[in-house]
Amino acid sequence: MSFLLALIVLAPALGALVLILLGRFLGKRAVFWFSPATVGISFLASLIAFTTFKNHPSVFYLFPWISVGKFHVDFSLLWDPLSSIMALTVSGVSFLIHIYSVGYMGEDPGFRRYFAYLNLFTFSMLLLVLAPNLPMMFVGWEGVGLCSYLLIGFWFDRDTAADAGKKAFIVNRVGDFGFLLGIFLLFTLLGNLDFQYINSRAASLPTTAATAAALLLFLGATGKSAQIPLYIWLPDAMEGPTPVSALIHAATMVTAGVYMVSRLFPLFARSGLALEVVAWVGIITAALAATIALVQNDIKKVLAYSTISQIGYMFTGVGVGAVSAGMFHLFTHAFFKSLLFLAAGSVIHAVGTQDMREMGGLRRKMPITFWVFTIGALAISGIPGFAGFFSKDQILAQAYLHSKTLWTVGVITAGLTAFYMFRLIFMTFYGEPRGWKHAHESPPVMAIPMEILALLSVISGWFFSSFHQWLKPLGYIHLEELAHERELILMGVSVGLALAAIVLAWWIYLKRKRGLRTGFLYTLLTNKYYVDEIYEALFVVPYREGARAVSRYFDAGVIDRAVLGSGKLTLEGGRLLSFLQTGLLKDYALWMAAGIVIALFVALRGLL
Amino acid sequence: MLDLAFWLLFLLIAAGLGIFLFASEEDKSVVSLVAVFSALGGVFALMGYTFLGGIYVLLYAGAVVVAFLMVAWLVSGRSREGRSIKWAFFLIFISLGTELSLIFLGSRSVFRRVSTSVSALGELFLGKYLYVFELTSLLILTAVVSSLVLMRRRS
Amino acid sequence: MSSTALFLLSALLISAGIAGFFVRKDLLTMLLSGEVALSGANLALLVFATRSSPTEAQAAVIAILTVAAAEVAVALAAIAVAIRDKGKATEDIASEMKG
Amino acid sequence: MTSVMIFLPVAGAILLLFVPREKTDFVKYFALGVSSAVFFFSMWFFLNFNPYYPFPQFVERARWIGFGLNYHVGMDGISLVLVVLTALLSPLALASSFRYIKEREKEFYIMILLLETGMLGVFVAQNLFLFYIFWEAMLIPMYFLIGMWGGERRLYATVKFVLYTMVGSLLMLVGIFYLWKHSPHHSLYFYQLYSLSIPWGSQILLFLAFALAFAIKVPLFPFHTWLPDAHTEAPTAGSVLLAGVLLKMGGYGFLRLAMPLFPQAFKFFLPYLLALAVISIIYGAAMAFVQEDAKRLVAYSSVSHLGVVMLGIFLLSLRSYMGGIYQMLNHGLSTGALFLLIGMLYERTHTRDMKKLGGLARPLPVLAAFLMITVFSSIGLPGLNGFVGEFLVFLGSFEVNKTAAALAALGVILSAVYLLRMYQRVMQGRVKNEVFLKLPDMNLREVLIMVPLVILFLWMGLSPNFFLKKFEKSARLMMEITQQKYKTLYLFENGGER
Repeated sequence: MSFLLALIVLAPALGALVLILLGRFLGKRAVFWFSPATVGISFLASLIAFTTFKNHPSVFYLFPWISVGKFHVDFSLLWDPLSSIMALTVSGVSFLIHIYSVGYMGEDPGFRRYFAYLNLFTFSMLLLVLAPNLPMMFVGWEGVGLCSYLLIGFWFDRDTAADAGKKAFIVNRVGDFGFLLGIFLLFTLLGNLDFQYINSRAASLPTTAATAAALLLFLGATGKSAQIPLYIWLPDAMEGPTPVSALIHAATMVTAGVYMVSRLFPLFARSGLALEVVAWVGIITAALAATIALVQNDIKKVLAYSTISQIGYMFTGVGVGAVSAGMFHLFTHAFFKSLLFLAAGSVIHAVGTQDMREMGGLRRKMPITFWVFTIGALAISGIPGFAGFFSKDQILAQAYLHSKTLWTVGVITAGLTAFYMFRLIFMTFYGEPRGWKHAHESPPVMAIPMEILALLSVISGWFFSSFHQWLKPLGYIHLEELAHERELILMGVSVGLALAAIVLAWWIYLKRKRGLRTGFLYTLLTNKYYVDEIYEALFVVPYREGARAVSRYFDAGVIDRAVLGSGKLTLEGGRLLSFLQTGLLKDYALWMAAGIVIALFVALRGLL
Repeated sequence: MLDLAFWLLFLLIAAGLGIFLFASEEDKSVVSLVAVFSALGGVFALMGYTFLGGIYVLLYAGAVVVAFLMVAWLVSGRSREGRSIKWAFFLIFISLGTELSLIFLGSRSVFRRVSTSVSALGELFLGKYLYVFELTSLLILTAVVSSLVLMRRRS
Repeated sequence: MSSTALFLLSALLISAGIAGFFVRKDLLTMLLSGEVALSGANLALLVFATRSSPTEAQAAVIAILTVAAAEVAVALAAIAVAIRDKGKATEDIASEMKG
Repeated sequence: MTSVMIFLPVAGAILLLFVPREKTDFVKYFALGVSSAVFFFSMWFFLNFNPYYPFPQFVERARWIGFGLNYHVGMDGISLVLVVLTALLSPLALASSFRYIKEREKEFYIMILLLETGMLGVFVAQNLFLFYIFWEAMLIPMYFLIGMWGGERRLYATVKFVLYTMVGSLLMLVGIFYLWKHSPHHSLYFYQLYSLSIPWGSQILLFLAFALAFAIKVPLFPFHTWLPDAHTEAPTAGSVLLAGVLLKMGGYGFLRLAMPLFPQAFKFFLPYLLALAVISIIYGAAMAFVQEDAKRLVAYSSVSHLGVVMLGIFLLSLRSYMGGIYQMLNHGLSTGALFLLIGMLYERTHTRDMKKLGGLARPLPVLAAFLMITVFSSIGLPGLNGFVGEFLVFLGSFEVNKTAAALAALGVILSAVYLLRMYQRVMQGRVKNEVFLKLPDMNLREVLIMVPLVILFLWMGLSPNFFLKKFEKSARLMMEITQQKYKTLYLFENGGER
């Protein structure tokens, strides 16, 4: 069994290694076949493990890593309901996206490098998901951060892409700073960093310590899952190739934060405050991101803000105690959001631009992409029958039980989600063509993965109850009961809002042909509440200018001058004493006479 | 009688030094030293070191001062006739006279406070202090040679 | 003619010699003042030795005199050179050693 | 055997004297041979080292000048790993300058070999006098290396470097005299001196003297201004050895001498030292962020990384102490690699000003890949060596002093900021100067230099226990001595000498 698990993780790693070292000698065909195959193997292995392996949870030891005194960390893999679900989703989606990338990145000269990084990413994500303790998870955590840096900045000769990659890594690093401090605090508190040990001992921790540790870890989660305050890097991350956005910035990496919180749920539960923070940060991020998405004109930016918003939902789900609801939304979101990105990718691939104002009327030219995109949009808007409906409503129901305001914000955001999704559809697929000359449907190698994902985003919604049962053995999985008719009312409200939003979008963007253009609200939203500018002014500029000033005035000015000054001191001292050397004999005789007199005086002082 | 002579000489030395220090021309101050040294020779004689007294007068008052006088005139660049020459000779004559008379008195054991004999001195120099004697002679030789070398016109 | 009087005379001679060295500007008299101070020292030497070993004191004084004579010889040569090269023999002719 | 290893380079240098100047190739490969021989020697020691015996091993003693000033060398765990680091970096630095140094090659390689002896000597010396001799002797070749083969302002830089270090070590010499006078029958053997009880007053002064000498070498915050100048002007090999080994001597000096010899004074000055270490981390990172010259940037990054090392060593928790030592090795490798790469870059573009460089990943993909791996190792990416060291240091220091650890951990962010910015400005974006597009990528020799380093990055990142176990016992002993656990050490040690 441990061989199977090792295979899940190491297959993509081997793929990445081979591509990096021997990439030059592999032909295009070989790479296109080899790289998806490795991820395929890992998907099959996790499928087999998922079906055959029953006695959860169990840790499989591979080899020792660090051991200093009582601090031991080993390379081992944990297989339990939570990690099995994640492993399956990650490897599955990654496999589909690898196939899609064959079509999308086929002509790009750097395709070997691209597939190597994609494999490396899958390896790091699987490592993160299957890690049995916090340091191992941190290895995967930073590994995915590295791969997102490499892939965002893939077309490095474009300055915007290089900046975006650097920004992503640094913002993630800020999050990881919190994550690290959380790990250290937990180590000093408990002495051992295994998840099972932490969860079992969480109850005995003092509340303040538990809250501090939980909040620090949550800072790391906000960095990786792009929540307030560290979400600014995700919109810029759209500089990377679209399949990368689909895989990393929709399905897998950004969900790592949710997975970590659900993995350490007992610790968060122990400090009630931390859970509240998680819930509220989640819902506020969801609302904020949804509002921004309303006015974005870049198709990928819309989807990026939508991802931030949906992850906010997941955090809300976990925050109100419904871990299974949160995780289920993560599960379904992985499918329909990656579908939306891939469809957007095929549109961009066909039309060559990402700006929706230059699209329109693509329905006839790209029927498959259109239908697949619509399914995804329906799923995300929470229309009954599609996956989003089941998972989002479950979260809203649990949120309602937790606090009314949470629910109201959630429902409104759901409405906004429906609005901006269908605004996107109407602007790209309906109306008359604007700006693009010719468009062609994507080749099968891109179309098939989209169709599979479309299928999944429909049927995956129906398995919530079995999903819930599957997670039960974790112990901290429970759902409050809601009176049946109350549940129906809530459902009715949210579906009604969604439909109303769709109609509104239809009326604005198809009937009147032009949306909101001016006004204070519009400028505020298009500039993303000026958050980037605020961060720049608050952190980046003072740090850079301060460092430059210190470097010029303090480092060179004070310290260096002090050092050189001591050198000059001796020179000046020497010059000072040289006035004694007048060159006149008489003066020298005078010093001598004076010396004699003093000596005599000192000698005779005893006698007198 | 002895003290009177001593204080007389003391005054003479003091005057001489006074002139030496504050004379406006160099040769005046140099000449005044003749008096000082010969008076000092007298004092030695009074103390009983008649031989030394004699040497002092001959060496200093005679050779050294005169040599300096000559260089002094060399410095001032013109031979000095006129009043100062006569004045100088007069002074030299006076000091020599007093000195010689004192030596005669000294030798006649009137003031014999210290019994010294020149022969004992000689034995000392050629006996115990032979090295000193040879060394000083060597020193004088080098001094003469070096002053000759110094004075050689640079080629 | 007590010994203290002689010491007084010796002290007078030495201080006059040193004073002379600083007061007079021309090298000649500075050198002579050196001689005066030296003879003051000789006098003191003799006075000290009157009781113990007069003849040795005389020998010592004579040795000192020879050294003084040598010194005068070299000094005069130096002054002559100074006169010939620098034109004058005052104490400020050479200040190359200025720092 | 230890003495043979130390003096092999000197012997090589002397033999080189007889080789005629024109035969540069012979000179180069001979020097490389000698240096590699030293490396294999150190490998032999590394494998035959008994990790469970904390006291110095491979000890060799001899009467030299008597009165306690005798020749006494030996290696415990900590010295061993540092010796291996030196023995590894020297041949690499040597090989990297084959094409870099064009005039007076013979003297250059002789200087490198002499420097290697000096460096090795410092780590193996067990007698304080011998330590001081190697400590000073190592300055001379460094002076010539920077002075003769450096950049434009090399004289200014080298004189400043030597004088700065000299001032510090002279104070230390005074300290050594005091210790000599007060040590029983004038023995200057380290473990004998550790059991010496020194009155409080003089202990404070002595600690200050020693601490200053080592703080300059580390360099800790206020004493660092010589480092950027020395690095910008030094030739590649000089920079690699200066950053890779010489800076470790400061840390080594602290943990071997300043702290155990004067434990009370060390406890008294601990808060100030911690403050300096934390400031160094943040200050170094901030300064590195605004540098225009790549080498100055790496120099300031060394200030920051060594701040982490010193934080670990000062806090005396087992994890942070061993993490500090491990981070010394990591810093030696990753900064050495950075300097090697910048040197190779300089050989091609003849400029280090980042404003002129850009988009070089297109013409130089292999060099870009190596630079990326090195940048991520020095940022402390998990899986590579930097992470293990930094993680242990921060973990350990968090147990002892939370605020210092939290502030120091900020360095994690700042190091990513300036290193990625450097990578972006050099490698990514558009090529600013068309000539650069036709630059030749790394040749076999250069790749062979970088490969061992990258292998070590991964090896030390993935299985650190292999290295940690070697110096764990010795580190524990040094910590216990610094915390005054043993009273009379000499008797205890004498029995177990091999």
